[in-house]
Amino acid sequence: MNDLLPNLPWSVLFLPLLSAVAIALFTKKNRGLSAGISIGAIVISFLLSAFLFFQYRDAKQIPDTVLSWVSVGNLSVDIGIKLDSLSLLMLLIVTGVGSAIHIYSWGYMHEDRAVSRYFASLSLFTFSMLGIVLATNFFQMFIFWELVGVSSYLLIGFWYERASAADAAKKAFITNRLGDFGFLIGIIMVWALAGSLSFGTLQESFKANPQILGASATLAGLLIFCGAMGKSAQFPLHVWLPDAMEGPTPVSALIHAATMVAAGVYMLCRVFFLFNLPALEIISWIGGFTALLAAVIAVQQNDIKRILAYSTLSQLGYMVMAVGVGGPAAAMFHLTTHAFFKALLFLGAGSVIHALHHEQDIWKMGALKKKMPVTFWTFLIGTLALAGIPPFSGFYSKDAVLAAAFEHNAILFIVATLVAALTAFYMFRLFFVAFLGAPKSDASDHAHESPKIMTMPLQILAVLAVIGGLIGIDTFIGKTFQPEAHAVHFAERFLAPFGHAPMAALFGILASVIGFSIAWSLYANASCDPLPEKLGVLSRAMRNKFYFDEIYSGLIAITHEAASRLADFIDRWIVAGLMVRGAHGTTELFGRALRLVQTGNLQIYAFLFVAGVAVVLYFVLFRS
Amino acid sequence: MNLITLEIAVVILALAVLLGDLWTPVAHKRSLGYAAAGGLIIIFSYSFFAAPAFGSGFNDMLVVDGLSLFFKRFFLVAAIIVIFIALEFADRIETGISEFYSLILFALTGMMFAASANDFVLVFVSLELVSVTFYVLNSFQRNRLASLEAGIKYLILSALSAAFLVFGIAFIFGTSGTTNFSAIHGLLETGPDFGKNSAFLLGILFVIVGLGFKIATFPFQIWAPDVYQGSPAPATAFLAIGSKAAGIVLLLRVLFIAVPQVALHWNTLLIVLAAITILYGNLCAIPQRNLKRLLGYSSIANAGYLLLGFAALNQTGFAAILYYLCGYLFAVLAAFMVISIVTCGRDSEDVTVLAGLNQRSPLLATVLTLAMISLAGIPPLAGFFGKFLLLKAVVEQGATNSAYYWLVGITLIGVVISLYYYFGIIRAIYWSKEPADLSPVIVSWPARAVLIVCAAGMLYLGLLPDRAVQQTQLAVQVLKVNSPAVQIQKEARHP
Amino acid sequence: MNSILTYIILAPLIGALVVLLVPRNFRFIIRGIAQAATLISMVLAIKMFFFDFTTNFPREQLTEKIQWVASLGINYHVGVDGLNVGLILMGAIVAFAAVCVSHNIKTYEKEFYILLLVMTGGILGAFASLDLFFFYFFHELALVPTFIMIGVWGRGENKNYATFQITLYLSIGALLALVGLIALYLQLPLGNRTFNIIELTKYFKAQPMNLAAQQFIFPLLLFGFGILVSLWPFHTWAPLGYGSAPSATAMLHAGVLKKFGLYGLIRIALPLMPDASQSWLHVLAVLCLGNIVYCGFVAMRQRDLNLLIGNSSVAHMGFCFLGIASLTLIGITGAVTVMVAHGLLAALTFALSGYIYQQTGTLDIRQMGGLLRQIPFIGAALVMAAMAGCGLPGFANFPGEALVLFGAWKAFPLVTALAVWGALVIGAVYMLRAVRNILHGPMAANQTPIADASLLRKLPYALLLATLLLFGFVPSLLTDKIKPSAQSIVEMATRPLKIQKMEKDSSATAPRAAVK
Amino acid sequence: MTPVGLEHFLVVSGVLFCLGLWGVIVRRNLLIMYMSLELMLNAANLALVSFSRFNNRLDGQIMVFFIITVAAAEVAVGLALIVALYRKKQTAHVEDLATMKL
Repeated sequence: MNDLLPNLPWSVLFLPLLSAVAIALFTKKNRGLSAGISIGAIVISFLLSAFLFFQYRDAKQIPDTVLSWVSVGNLSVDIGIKLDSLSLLMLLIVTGVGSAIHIYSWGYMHEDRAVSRYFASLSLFTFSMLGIVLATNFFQMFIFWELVGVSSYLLIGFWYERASAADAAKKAFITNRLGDFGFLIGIIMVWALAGSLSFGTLQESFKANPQILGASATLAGLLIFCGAMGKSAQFPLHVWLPDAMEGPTPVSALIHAATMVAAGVYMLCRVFFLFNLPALEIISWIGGFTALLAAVIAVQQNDIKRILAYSTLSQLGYMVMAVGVGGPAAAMFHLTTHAFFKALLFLGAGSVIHALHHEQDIWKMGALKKKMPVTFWTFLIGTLALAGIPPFSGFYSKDAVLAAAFEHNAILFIVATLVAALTAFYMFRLFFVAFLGAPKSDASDHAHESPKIMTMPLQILAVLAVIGGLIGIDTFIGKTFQPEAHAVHFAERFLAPFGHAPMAALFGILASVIGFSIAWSLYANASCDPLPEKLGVLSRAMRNKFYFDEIYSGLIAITHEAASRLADFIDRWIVAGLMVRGAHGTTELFGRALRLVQTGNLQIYAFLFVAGVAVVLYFVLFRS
Repeated sequence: MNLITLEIAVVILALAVLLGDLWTPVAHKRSLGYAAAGGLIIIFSYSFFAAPAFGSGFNDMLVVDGLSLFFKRFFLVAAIIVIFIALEFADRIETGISEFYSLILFALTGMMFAASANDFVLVFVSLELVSVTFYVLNSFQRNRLASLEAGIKYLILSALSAAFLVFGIAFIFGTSGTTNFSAIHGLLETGPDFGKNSAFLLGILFVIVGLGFKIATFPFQIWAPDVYQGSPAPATAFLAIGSKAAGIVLLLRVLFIAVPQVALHWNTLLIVLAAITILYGNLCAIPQRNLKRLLGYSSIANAGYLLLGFAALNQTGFAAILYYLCGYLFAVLAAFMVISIVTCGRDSEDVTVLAGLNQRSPLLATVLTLAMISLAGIPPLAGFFGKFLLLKAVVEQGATNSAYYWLVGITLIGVVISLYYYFGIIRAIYWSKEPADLSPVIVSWPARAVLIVCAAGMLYLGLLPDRAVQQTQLAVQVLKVNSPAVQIQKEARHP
Repeated sequence: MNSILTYIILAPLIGALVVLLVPRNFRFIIRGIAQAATLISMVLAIKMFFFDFTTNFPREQLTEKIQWVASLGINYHVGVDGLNVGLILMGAIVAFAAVCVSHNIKTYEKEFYILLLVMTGGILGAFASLDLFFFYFFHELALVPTFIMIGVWGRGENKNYATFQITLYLSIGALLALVGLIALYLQLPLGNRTFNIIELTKYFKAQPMNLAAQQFIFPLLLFGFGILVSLWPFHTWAPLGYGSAPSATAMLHAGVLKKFGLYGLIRIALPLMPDASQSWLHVLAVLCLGNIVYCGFVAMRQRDLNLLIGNSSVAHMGFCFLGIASLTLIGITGAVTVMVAHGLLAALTFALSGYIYQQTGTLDIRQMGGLLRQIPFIGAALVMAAMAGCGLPGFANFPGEALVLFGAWKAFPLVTALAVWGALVIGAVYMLRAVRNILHGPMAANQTPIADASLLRKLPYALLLATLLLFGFVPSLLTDKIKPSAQSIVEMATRPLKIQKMEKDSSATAPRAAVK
Repeated sequence: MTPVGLEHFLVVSGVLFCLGLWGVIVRRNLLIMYMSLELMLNAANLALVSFSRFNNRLDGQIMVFFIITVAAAEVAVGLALIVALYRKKQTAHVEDLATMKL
């Protein structure tokens, strides 16, 4: 058993890859088998992860297992396995939530003709995500970072024949690449200054010499953060995430809610030691701003998935802000609970969409409580959790974030509270409009509950969303950042928020209640949205996402597009035209001009001959 | 063996062809050509089996050494192939085909004597022998105005250059008191200070004018395109290779046997002449459509490349000249052979006659392509190695005078320009737009054999250059040169 | 004939000879011979790479030397070390794939295969040669068929102009390099002259070349080789030429032959002329941005798939240049890795575009759309190629480019930052744009039904992809081999400080020597 | 009155040479051009003979014999050519002789 143990994490990592390869190469024709392989792989991964979790739960320090990938000069890149509380927790989230979503997917997608491709991509994603989670060094993280990006690309563009899906996939990938641009430079910078890429070694050297990055510490930190900005869709690179909802809904749940987008936050926590105060300050502001911006936009969205997408953005902003205000543990905690309830919400939304034959407009739903009871109740749990109503998980994690903000930055605390209120508002708006009231379309009138294979994952996730805040996740994480933290009893946990930061807890609850009440008053029985009339221009701006897409496309037009036009112009006309054709033309012209000498007239020939003799004589005899 | 056995044999062969004509019925005139070629092949082989002893004779007027023997064989090969070209061309010469063969043989004699010249008298006589026969050869198609025109242009300009040559010889004789190369060299080495005398230098320059005309180097190149275009193809071919090589060997002998001390100071002149010649030939060739005229310009450009070897002023350069000439021989003669065959029965000599040649006769197309690639100086053919050697020789000299680097640069430009028109010919063969008639071209067996020999020659010189390089290096050993670069290198080796 | 390299080089050349003797009507046999010849070459190259090559051997191995032109010191001399072993393997694989995808050549098949095989032999010979003359000779041997093949079997209206331009550019580049190489040869003293690269290296290691000569020769080689690799701003021939070339030619040239210039720079220019290298590398670093960024921008605007790929191929060369300019072990190792990886990638992309052209009759990406449904295999391969092209991990390009960027950071941080932009952002923009327009989206209105590759036809694509993935997953297969050789190159190229000191010393004593 | 020396002969020879050259360049009739060329050759002959006389060596005289012989042959061929041209084209003017150019 002990011999086997070191290999287990490798199996966790590579099982999904194997399943992806197997599907791509062999079982493309057999849809059921493909799905089975993929689901089997991730479930086994989950079981192994759970085993690892219990095996290592109390271990103090687990040494990295590494394989050398490339080693040239003083650059040595390893592919390895890092196991600590952070990665163990993330392993469970990725494989656990992932398993649920894989199973759900088979129900959701089984009619699609490209199911095999779907599951292969999903497995590839799982592999990549696990690679990030287990990474022992920056380079490995970057590798899997990119792979995650590409699997996301493949899955967003799964229905590639839809122009919108194809465009969204492209946009997501390129926006992520913008972030990765900074990330890679940051990595190179850290490597050049600190001499290592390994998290362990880096942490040691930072402990020994906090000033190791010298003057460029802030810059390096922010460049690294760029990576998170892309992956976790922070302002100003947030624009891709809402569009990414073009992908199948389970994909949105897994990648664009629970796991991949959280990778940025995970990375920030993983290398938290690297950031100095100015960098953290900026990070926290960006996080706070993103949270607020997204929450405001979410208020006026009508597409069920887009509302959830903006809420994801907003919550990610929350987490990033938490990291920025010095609460990585809070960020991870919120990440975990968010993974549960946001996956739940997305799957619930998927269930509704599935039942309504791909209708996503909440104003064409309604009255689903009777027709889809499981979906209804689980979605309600998700909403409550997200809105931060105690004792659901969201309350505890959000409170941890609020507490961290409260300690460090009053303004950000106010922003965060405001966001909490907005969150409660738009979530209940969604809930009231989509699930309650009168049926607003034929489709919603004839909806049916989804099959068991889809509702079962909902139920599992709902349970997690309820108890997620109470099972000790926060203390487990805390071990990484505050090793001396002690275990607490369940009862203590239940009331913990009121214990150590009563103000934050009170404000948090208050905000949720206010949000809920306003939503109730406006949308409890509404058949159309009353807000646009009241807010006017602001509402239109919110609906149009504050015109970020337009601004960006304008920006791209005057930068990249213009540069490419210019380069193409220079290439076509100056280099290829003027210079190359010019040289060619001039040469030919010379040739044509020169041969005019050959008049065919013998007398002129004789004259030229004699003139030539004269010139030669002159130069040789009189010039030298 | 006598010093001039080979020449005597050629003259006897020429006379035999002339006489044989009297007893040969018109229908069998062709056999005279085969007889001439066969005779030359025997003489050529004979030159290997019984190599003439080295030495000099006729009052030191004539010398047989490695260089002369090399060129004699060179001229023999050229003449053999030219006679085969003439055989393909024979139907376009109305009368006197046997005279045509024997004139080629007489010109050959002149060239062979030129290879051995060690005295300005012999220079003049051998050169005039070549010139006068070429007057006739060039204008042999008396009913074609172009041929006559070519003949007359060649006549006047050649006579003009001969006048300069003779006048130059007079001055050399007047200042040095002798016309013998060895004697002049000896006097320059030890004797009175006439090496700086401008009358003497004028004489040398006038001699260079006369020889430069033969080589078609700038500024005496003006005749080449017209004459190449107008003359019958075999005559042009022989002019392009034989007459040029005769000029080259004489120039080598004059500059580096008779007056090496003077030549050493003329590197700038040689560099400038080489550079302008290369540019002139290549630039003018760009818009050219007439095949023979194109080759005329190309011949000017190649004269420029050959001058590189002179400008380098070292043994490597001279050896490279010889090597380059060998490669040039096969390429140019192959090209003219193909042109003779392709233009048969056609008025035009435009590149369009090549259209679809690859379908009409793959052999012709392949050989012409190879010839063009070789002329363009692209591996693995002879032209590449020749240019490689020439450039190497010039760069080697670069340490003494940075002008050599400019020369290299201009040569490269010239080579690149030349790619354009050589590839233009290849393009005309393989993918010309106008669909020509695609009737197969019948190529006689002797012509096939010659073409294959030419192709093999180009490939051999390009792929297995070792033996030929050694031969050329041996041949140029008689040329004395004390180039500054060599001196510097010698000093560097023995500080 | 005791080196495996000789067999690798000779197989295609002998194949060409055999094809020459086969009557042109036996098309199947001609194809078979070509396929067999390249297969033999490839199998031998694989054997050499994985079994015969000793990874930590400090010098050239598997050498063979046959005297050729004794009077000039020219030998047929082949051997491999870390720098060229990967290139030879890559070349042999690409050649095999190139023959595989040439089945659509219907006119003058015999000539086509002769030229293709000669080109292959030339390419493999050029990379294997340890003799300057043969190094150059083989390169030219491969170059000429390129011109002819583009001219005769090329496509598009610009064919003639493209042929013309590629011929002139490459000839100029090759000639400049030739002059540089001759000048290099002449730097040796009269008695010791040799074309042997090993001897040259040894000699100049012991006795550094004087500065003036370095400053004269290095730029010749830099720009001569640079033009061959489409160094900005001498790059316009590349997209144009590849756009018009038949797939096999574009594969072999863009993939393999083009790397000759880079190989020459690394193998000859850097170690022999350290001082000049140091002073010129800044220029190179700036020019390489022209490749990476500028050509990337140009690629973004191309509407013809081949022009897009061609420009992207030019852009990728920038990373090799950057790696060379960095003059660090990491950078050079990266550059060589990129060379191998890009060779496979370029071959793959040109093969794919050739397939698409053959099926759709167009390469205008605006006229295509939604092809992925009809040609899932080719489409998937194209997506993977695009991903590899924008530096996705898992493909061999990624470790190469990453190494280059890591290696170049210390010397040129700003350039590296811009190169990262080029690698991650610009590359992604144009590659994904192509994928989006060709494969994704709704099917184009005037689309005729087209067929995916049959099982057998998939072979070349699968082969190239598999190799890309293999080196992408296990890059140490390459890097471990490259490292020792790159190390010795870097050691030689970064000696200049010592030399300048020595020159100062020797200049003090020089007058005395002259007096003597 | 100074005795007639080498210089005088050379001057005459030079003048003759230049006259011949002038004739070749300016006269348009082929026959006259050809005669001018002969004039140049004879100028050279004169120089050779005088050098020979003043150097006290016979080589020059020998050369002159060769030149005269060769010139005779040349004239024979040249005149035949010009006559052939005249027959074909009824002209002996150089301007009419420019079908090949450029």
